[in-house]
Amino acid sequence: MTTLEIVEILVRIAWLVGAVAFVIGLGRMNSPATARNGNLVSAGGMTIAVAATAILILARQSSDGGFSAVPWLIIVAGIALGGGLGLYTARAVKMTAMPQLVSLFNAVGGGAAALIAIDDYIRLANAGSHVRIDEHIFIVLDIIIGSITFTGSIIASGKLQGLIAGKPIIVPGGQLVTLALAAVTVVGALFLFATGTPNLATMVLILAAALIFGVTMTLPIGGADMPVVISLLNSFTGTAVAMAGFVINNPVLIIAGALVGASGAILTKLMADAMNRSVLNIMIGGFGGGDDAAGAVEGPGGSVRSIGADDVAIQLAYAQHVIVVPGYGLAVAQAQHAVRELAELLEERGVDVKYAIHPVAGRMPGHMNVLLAEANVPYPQLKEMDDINPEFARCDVALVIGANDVTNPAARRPGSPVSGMPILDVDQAKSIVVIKRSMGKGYAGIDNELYTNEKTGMLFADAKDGLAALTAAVKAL
Amino acid sequence: MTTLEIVEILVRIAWLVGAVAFVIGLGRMNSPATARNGNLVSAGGMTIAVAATAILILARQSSDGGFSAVPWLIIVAGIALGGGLGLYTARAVKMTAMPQLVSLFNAVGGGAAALIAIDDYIRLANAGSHVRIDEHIFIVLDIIIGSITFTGSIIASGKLQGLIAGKPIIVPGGQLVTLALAAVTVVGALFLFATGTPNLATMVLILAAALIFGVTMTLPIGGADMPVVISLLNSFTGTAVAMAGFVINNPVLIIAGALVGASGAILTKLMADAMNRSVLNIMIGGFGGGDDAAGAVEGPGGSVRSIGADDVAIQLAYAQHVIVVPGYGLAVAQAQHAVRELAELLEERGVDVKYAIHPVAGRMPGHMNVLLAEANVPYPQLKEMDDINPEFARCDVALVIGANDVTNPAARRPGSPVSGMPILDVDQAKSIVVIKRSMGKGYAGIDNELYTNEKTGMLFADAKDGLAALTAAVKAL
Amino acid sequence: MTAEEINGLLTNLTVFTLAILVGIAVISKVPATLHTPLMSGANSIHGIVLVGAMLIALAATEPISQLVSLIAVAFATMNVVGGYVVTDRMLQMFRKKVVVTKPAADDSEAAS
Amino acid sequence: MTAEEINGLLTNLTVFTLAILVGIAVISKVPATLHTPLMSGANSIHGIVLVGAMLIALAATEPISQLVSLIAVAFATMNVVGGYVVTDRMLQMFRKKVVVTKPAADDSEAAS
Ligand SMILES: NC(=O)c1ccc[n+]([C@@H]2O[C@H](COP(=O)([O-])OP(=O)(O)OC[C@H]3O[C@@H](n4cnc5c(N)ncnc54)[C@H](OP(=O)(O)O)[C@@H]3O)[C@@H](O)[C@H]2O)c1
Ligand SMILES: NC(=O)c1ccc[n+]([C@@H]2O[C@H](COP(=O)([O-])OP(=O)(O)OC[C@H]3O[C@@H](n4cnc5c(N)ncnc54)[C@H](OP(=O)(O)O)[C@@H]3O)[C@@H](O)[C@H]2O)c1
Repeated sequence: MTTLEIVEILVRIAWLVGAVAFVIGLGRMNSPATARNGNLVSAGGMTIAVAATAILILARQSSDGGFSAVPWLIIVAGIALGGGLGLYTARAVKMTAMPQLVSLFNAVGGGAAALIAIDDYIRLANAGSHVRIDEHIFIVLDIIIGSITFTGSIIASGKLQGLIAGKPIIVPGGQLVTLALAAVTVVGALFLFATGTPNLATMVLILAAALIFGVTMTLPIGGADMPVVISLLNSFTGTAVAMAGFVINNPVLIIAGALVGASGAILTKLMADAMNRSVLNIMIGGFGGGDDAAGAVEGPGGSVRSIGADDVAIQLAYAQHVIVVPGYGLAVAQAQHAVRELAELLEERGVDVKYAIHPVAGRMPGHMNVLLAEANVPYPQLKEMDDINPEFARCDVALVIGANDVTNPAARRPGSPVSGMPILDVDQAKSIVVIKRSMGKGYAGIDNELYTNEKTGMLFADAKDGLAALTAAVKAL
Repeated sequence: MTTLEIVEILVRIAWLVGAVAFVIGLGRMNSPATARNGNLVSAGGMTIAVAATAILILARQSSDGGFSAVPWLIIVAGIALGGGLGLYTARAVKMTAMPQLVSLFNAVGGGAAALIAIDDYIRLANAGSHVRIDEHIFIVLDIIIGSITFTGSIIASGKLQGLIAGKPIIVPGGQLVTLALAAVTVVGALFLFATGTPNLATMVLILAAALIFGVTMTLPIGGADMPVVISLLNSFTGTAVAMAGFVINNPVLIIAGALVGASGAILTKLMADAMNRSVLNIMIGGFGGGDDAAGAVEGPGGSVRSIGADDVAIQLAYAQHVIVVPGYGLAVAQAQHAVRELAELLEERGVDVKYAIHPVAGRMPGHMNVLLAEANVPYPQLKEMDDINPEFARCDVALVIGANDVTNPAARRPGSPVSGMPILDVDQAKSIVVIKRSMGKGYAGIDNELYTNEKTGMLFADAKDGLAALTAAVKAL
Repeated sequence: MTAEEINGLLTNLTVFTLAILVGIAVISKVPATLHTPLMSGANSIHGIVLVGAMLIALAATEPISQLVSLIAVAFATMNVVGGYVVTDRMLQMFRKKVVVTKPAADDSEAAS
Repeated sequence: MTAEEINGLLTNLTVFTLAILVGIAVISKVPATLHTPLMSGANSIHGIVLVGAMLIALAATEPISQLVSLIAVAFATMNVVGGYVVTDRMLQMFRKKVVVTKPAADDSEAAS
């Protein structure tokens, strides 16, 4: 055996080790205690796989007659550029902006997968030789899926960042455009498979159609559904990477890609389930999407009692048990530190404060946990829905901050968009205070009868300002 | 492509489908609701894989110049013989004898895997050609692991069946024999690898050593540890089958074998954990092993109160809540129907009867569930340990039937062989009745201070006879 | 060994490794009640060795090979058939329990 | 396609299928709290496409191929580096919570 053959074998083993590390890492991310370590194991696997590839490239070059600088220039420049950008943005991003950043990383991953197939196809076209049907299929699938992921993830990221309007953007005839684009890709692909000769023009057409399809697919979906969409696109990227593995016949790309493709699909389903929606329903778009969704025009069905910060401060300061119910508004207002401050103040006065965490409060699963953790809220005070619900009946004040749908008793009756979603039993509390800016609706775009409950006082304010006022008022007591 | 090539490809796909069915089936067996369906899915996969193999054999024969009867005779005779025997024994066996039957099926599976390597090696020896090191390794591993499984499983089965004494059989110098056998296999294997030429005599030596090793490994282990041993041997067979897959270069054997090897290993660990033991500790043998283990000679540390069936009947009939605690003795006496009869009689009289199921009561995990289910005890009456423990304090009579270690309060203190094992809090009950034949010890071979508790009355009888007497006495009231 | 043979071996090892990972991941959190049926179910699966036994029967020309493959086929089939049937019997118990007895239990619950 | 090419394809498909099974089995019962970090962790893993990008950079002789592979390497590295760092930051939150605040929580528990 030549040296190169030996290196090739060792590199294949290293890749397999990397793939195993991915699986172990992902497995350990299943539980909070081992999650961080799992991520490190996965990163270790990645390091091994990449280092082995570098060695393989060296070995191939030296068996081909010596070191050539250009590929190394490309690799080093690319790694420096991408690594620097990735490192900087990942470090600099604020906690709340993480989902859109993850989506951006997903976009470039999908883009890279598509580029591998594009490069391969350019080579085949230059050679002009016959393309085997299976090669053709994997190349086309890689390009289509990778491109959809690329533009789709960028749009999703933009929506979450607020650069693109979060509400569903419905272009008249948009469905037709989407259908036409799908038709172009399918017909183009079939044409390529039938002829078996590489045809760059057709491929460019398919590429363009897929890129636009990614945009038209994601635009009509409400900003609030973006986490599910991002997870779905994440699964797509995994699939595209597996296809790239088939294209360049590389086992580690196939294994890791399939792993992410499958686990991403399951995760998407879990996330959709947690919101009581189906993935299909979300992808068709149009439901909800922010504070001014359709149907948000009628006023509430009862009278609303407004309450001032001083009154609320007295209620809170002399309560025994207070349950804080955070929601999307808390995240929007970045009021996580403000709420911790108020809670600490109350605890100094001997009040028992707990947080009721609804699984889909906010706009991504675990949103409230991550947000409150950032503000160093003690972990044991965060209570899952099922644990806290029986405690509402015993609590003196439930302080709802920017949460709406997750407290809406309408969910207990059929016939409303939130029907069937389990909710926090806020209406069982002896007294209820809601901090929000207006009578604006939540994600589902429906009225909340909690606000017209006679036990409820509304403190109309931005969450951060309102909490600051409460803290000041409690201090002044 | 020739017809044969096409068939080979289709068969490979069918095998892959079979392998996927095994995984899905095993996954569905994780939960009681889907378990039976999972077993069917797995059986379906097996049918597909075997049918595809039959087609492959036909295609290979016809491309080799026509149908030959001998292989078909072998296959049909073998399937008829093995299938008939398997079907008959599986149908005829009594519920309680199932573990030993599973062990027998495991033995023949391991034997078949070893035979494949043996056959391959005979062929290589006849050809007299050089044997590649990797081939040699897989063949030797297959033969060693398969043979150990074969004899080891038969011994395990015999111990459970009572054909071989359940208690640890310690031959003087036995450890030395086992070590010598291990040395023979290792040296023989290294010799084969070094020479690279097939050597039947050495292989026979290795085979013999492995077969005897299986016996000497299993004999010293107490009968009560057999379920864990069987699970371990099951994992061995999986590994042997995977090795056979490497020997004849067959992917479905590799996949299914590795699947069982890995899941069997995890299962073994789970089972050992449930008994608060380590697998190594069990394999080294010598601990416990039946009613007359070492240390079982000293008498109990307090006085024991014996009680008659009539007294117990009165206690039971006028109780509000009765908790039945079944154990190994119930299984030995086959008293599951008797206990259900008594319970039904009590329920007719308005007594609330529940069963406290300790996870390791009996001699295999789930033993009590399977046993009581056979007698049609209503499922909701079976309570897991954690659910029932708080209820003992509220129960009038705890009726312990042939259970010993799982009720022993010594487990709560350090220093005893059962220390640390969670137990059923029988001693919290207002009154305790224990049905067993004598003051004989349980699996761990230690005294049970529950019997000297002043609340306890001992009803010395075989479990079945004792329950019959109780039923008669209750009826007579 | 040639590079090609090693590559074939590596492919088999890759498949082997992945199957091990599947096996570990699939048996994650099994209730103790199901340990025995699950062991029995896994036991049936390694009856797949029947495929190997059939293939060596095809290649068997010497009498000794024919005998060996006959025993192997018989052994493997016993593993398969017995394994699935006995597992099904075990699991039947679990199902019957729930279906047949639920109403009865509710009655007794209501009565007490 | 020759039989050999199909066999190579089948091997890749076998590996692909097994990896899918691993992916499904591994994400069995995740607490909802971990959905976002887990998605982010899976997102880093598909950065493995970097290996592919490096390999096409090696083979790139035409300027267009060199440009494409440069972008591919940069994209993939951004996916890898950014992905792992941001996931670690998310998970750091989960850990810090437990470690730093447990005693504080106990105090407040005792005080109330
Ligand atoms: N967690 C997830 O994974 C996820 C993903 C997608 C969708 N969703 C959906 O999102 C919803 C989450 O429920 P939620 O109760 O958390 O939120 P929500 O129902 O969307 O309500 C948020 C409320 O916050 C108020 N708000 C907005 N900005 C504010 C600010 N700066 N200060 C104070 N209040 C502010 C808004 O009322 P004003 O305008 O009157 O202030 C709004 O009614 C559910 O319907 C869920 O299904 C969740
Ligand atoms: N479940 C598993 O997976 C498993 C596996 C291996 C080991 N183990 C171990 O087995 C033990 C199980 O505890 P256990 O409480 O069920 O049983 P045990 O501690 O072994 O006690 C069984 C008792 O039943 C009595 N008995 C025997 N035959 C009887 C009959 N015909 N009629 C009435 N009584 C009879 C015996 O006393 P007399 O002789 O006085 O009648 C004996 O003390 C634990 O130590 C556990 O760790 C369990």
